[in-house]
Amino acid sequence: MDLSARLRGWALARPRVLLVDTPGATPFRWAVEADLDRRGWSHARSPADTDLLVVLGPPGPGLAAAVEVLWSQVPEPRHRVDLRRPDDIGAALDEGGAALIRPAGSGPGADDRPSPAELLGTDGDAGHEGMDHGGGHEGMDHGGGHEGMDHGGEVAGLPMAMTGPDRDGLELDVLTVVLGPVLPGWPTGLVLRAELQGDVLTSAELCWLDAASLPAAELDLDPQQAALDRLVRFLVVAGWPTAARDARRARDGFSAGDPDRRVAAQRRAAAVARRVRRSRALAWTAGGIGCTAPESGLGGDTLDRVRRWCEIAVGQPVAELAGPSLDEVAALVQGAELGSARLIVAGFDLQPVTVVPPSESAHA
Amino acid sequence: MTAELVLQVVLTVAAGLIGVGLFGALSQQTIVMVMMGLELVLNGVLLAGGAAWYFLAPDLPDAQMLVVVALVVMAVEMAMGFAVTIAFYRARQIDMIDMASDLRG
Amino acid sequence: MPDETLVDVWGLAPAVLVIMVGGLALGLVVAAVDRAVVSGEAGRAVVEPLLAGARGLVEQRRTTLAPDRLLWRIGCAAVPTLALLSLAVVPVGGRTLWSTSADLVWFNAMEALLWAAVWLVGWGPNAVHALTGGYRFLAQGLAYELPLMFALITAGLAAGSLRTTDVVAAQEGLWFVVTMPVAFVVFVAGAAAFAFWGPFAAPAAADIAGGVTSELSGVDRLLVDLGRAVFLGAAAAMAVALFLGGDAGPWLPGPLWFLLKTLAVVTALVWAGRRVPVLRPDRTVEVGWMVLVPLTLLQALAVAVLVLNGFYA
Amino acid sequence: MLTDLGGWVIATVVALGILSVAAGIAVFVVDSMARATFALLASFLAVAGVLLALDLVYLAVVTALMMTIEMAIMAVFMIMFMMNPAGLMPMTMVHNAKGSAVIGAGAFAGLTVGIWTVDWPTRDVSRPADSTRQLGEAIMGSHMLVMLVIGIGLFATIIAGTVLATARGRYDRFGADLAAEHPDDPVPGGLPR
Repeated sequence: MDLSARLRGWALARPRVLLVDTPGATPFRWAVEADLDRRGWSHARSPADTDLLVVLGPPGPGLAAAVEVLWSQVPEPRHRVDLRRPDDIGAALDEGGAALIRPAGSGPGADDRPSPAELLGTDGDAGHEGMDHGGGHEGMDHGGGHEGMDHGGEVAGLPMAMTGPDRDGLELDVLTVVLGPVLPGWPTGLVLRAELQGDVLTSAELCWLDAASLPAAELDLDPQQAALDRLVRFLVVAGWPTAARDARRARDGFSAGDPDRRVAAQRRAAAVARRVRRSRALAWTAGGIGCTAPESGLGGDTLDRVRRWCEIAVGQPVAELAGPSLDEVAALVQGAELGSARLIVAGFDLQPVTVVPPSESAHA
Repeated sequence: MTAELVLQVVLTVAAGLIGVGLFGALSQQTIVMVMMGLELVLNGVLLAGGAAWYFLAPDLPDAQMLVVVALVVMAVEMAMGFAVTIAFYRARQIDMIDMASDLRG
Repeated sequence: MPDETLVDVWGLAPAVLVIMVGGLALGLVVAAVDRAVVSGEAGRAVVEPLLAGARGLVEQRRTTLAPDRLLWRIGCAAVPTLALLSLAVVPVGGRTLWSTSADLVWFNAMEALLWAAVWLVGWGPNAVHALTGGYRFLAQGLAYELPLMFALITAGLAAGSLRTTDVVAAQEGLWFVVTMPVAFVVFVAGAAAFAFWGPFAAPAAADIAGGVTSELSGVDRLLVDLGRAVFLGAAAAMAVALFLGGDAGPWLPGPLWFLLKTLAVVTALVWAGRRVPVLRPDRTVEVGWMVLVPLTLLQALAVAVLVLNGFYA
Repeated sequence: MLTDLGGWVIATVVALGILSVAAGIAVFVVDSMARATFALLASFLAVAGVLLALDLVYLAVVTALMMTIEMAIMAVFMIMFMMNPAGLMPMTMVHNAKGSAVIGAGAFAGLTVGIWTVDWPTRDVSRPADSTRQLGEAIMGSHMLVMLVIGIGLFATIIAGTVLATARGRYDRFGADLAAEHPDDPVPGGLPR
């Protein structure tokens, strides 16, 4: 008994944390991430990977529902921390870590799993959590297309997929997936509803959860810090943990009051920006995707946009770019493979703010 | 146990594989499943070839060559089978041999 | 054949135990080096993989909707098992756990069986991201498999034997890395690819929320992560045996040299591999087919010519 | 006596043999296509195990290697083309099951009768020290013609398979007059072109 408790305490000494930030909680998230870095607690990639679920700020109804789904997918031992104010981060995380070690009751069983119908529900904001199982095999199923076969129907509560015309003329099955609202490297609340054939997105639609209650204006953030934050997220999606770590440290250094640390942060930002800008491997793997027409004012391809952030991150002046509308981004993602779609979206500066009327945002 | 008895047991297993494979190849409707039946038949050939080498003629490489040829036949059968399946499927969205019977000249 | 295997020397159970413990230690080393490079703090790097292992023991297993539980579990258990089996033909101190006349093909076969295992890990949970990861592994696998095979065969060609102890013995005069640098680099890169680690981690990348590992928790995650680390370590040890002279070296005893070289390969691999982002399979696959296959064939041709000239005799 | 197989080796061979046939039957019994594919793989691996016990190391390992890769690819095709890959909606897709069963059982019965009635020659011959070397020398020596034919056959298969499977030729990629500088591919590859 004592032994198992000790094993538990030892195993969970550095829990993996899944952060869910609400719109407008960006500086708050930075503070929490800095604290996590100090503790050496790593970020979880999926609910299955999570020990500690940390929700920052009060989520809207849609996000709250999504967080509930997500929570139901986290295996025991688990603990959920709801942080409301930035001033008690350290204590709250301490408390969360301690609560994790305490033996708790039963974990998520079959009972509290939301029904598939509920998850895939047509209710617009139901928020099918992005890393959740959306039905993989069934998606690959041939629902119809064969004479004399039973069309459609349900399997294990999930609808059968139907075939559709595809790029390679193979009539692959169409699988409807919902990516988001909580995915590594993407802004929380961003939801991509897409149809997949193989791993190619054939149709895509982007939206924000709780679109009605989003803040009216962007937060007034330090541009360097904001650019570094975008860089962090992009590098996470691109699978470059060392560079993402350096960019995150640089970003957190700028928050410090101590001038020495700010100088160090500036140096670190310059180093990581140089590394990212000059990386041939990144140019090779992330170049040539998400290309936009020059007149759209969206800044070339994904790589160009990332390099632009690198310049902002070191404090160089750059030309203003128009904030893209979600529809423009969704159009770029169509026809892309799942991985490049993730990179393309991560390459844009998407902020959860109320949509500006299109007449003003189009063509800067 | 004498060598002959072991040989007979192993060959019986090979015969079992061939029998099951034949049943599958003849009864299945989808091309991929037919291929699996054929693979099973060839699996029996592999086993019989190996047993023949060990018990009958280990001094000669011929039985080993037979196994190599059986492996190559499997690879060719797989590759061509899938290529044909893709071509069929691309042309008319079918993967069942009954539906391809109109190819009969 | 002068071969006496570890089993002959120590008996079956102790030899297997030694290889298992050695494999686990190797996996721990790989995980620790990787951790140190990724987190930038070397201090706790050794402890972290142990913590992760303990976490796998106390954590609940993940359940998903309508999983193929049987195949999922088989896949998870197969990953570390295959990694340990591939270690069976790595020669330390002139001996392998078990010696066959086709050691190199054995190593290759264990890696090929990993295809099935990883795909099953992706298929099992009935989830989009996991299955995508499984498919990515197969796509990458098809591209790296032939260059990897040619790299392995090149070493066997020069030694005139598929037995790893013979390959090590053939390097007494000159390490194979000198005459077959392409094969060496391809082999090490292939090792990173079949452990789906570093730049070739696309099957388990963050852009698909961890891919094949996205739905793993508890023991399952422990097994898969352990298997990947041991595989990477086993491949590094194999690279030492095939290209870096095995345990040849002055002054120090052979096994120690072997250990040092393996550590050096692991460190170099992790250091280099973590300097780049994950490479997307759409890009790497074309390079594998269009560049590496002909390049490794040319390498084999060059080595064959050297063999005919009696260079390795 | 021809064999130096020990008692436990014989037991293993028999057990693996039974496993291979059982897995072979499972291929056509299970609903899930993934399971059918991996049952077939289990059958192959069992046969590879028997070959290993019969001292054919190279062939055993190559069988395991090739068949694993084949089955992994087969699983992809299964899921791409079959209606019911996960077996969540059981359905039967057979025709003439009874006739096929009779033919399969008949083949088995005929072969078995032959196997158990033939008086197998029990020659006392020398066993090669290394079966792999024996095979290698045969391939490169006395049986080279077989390998040459196999090589040509495989090459023809590669070409024929590609031609059948691909939908896009060079005219689709480089335009009707093959004048395009860059191929028009849905996904650009990793090489600069």
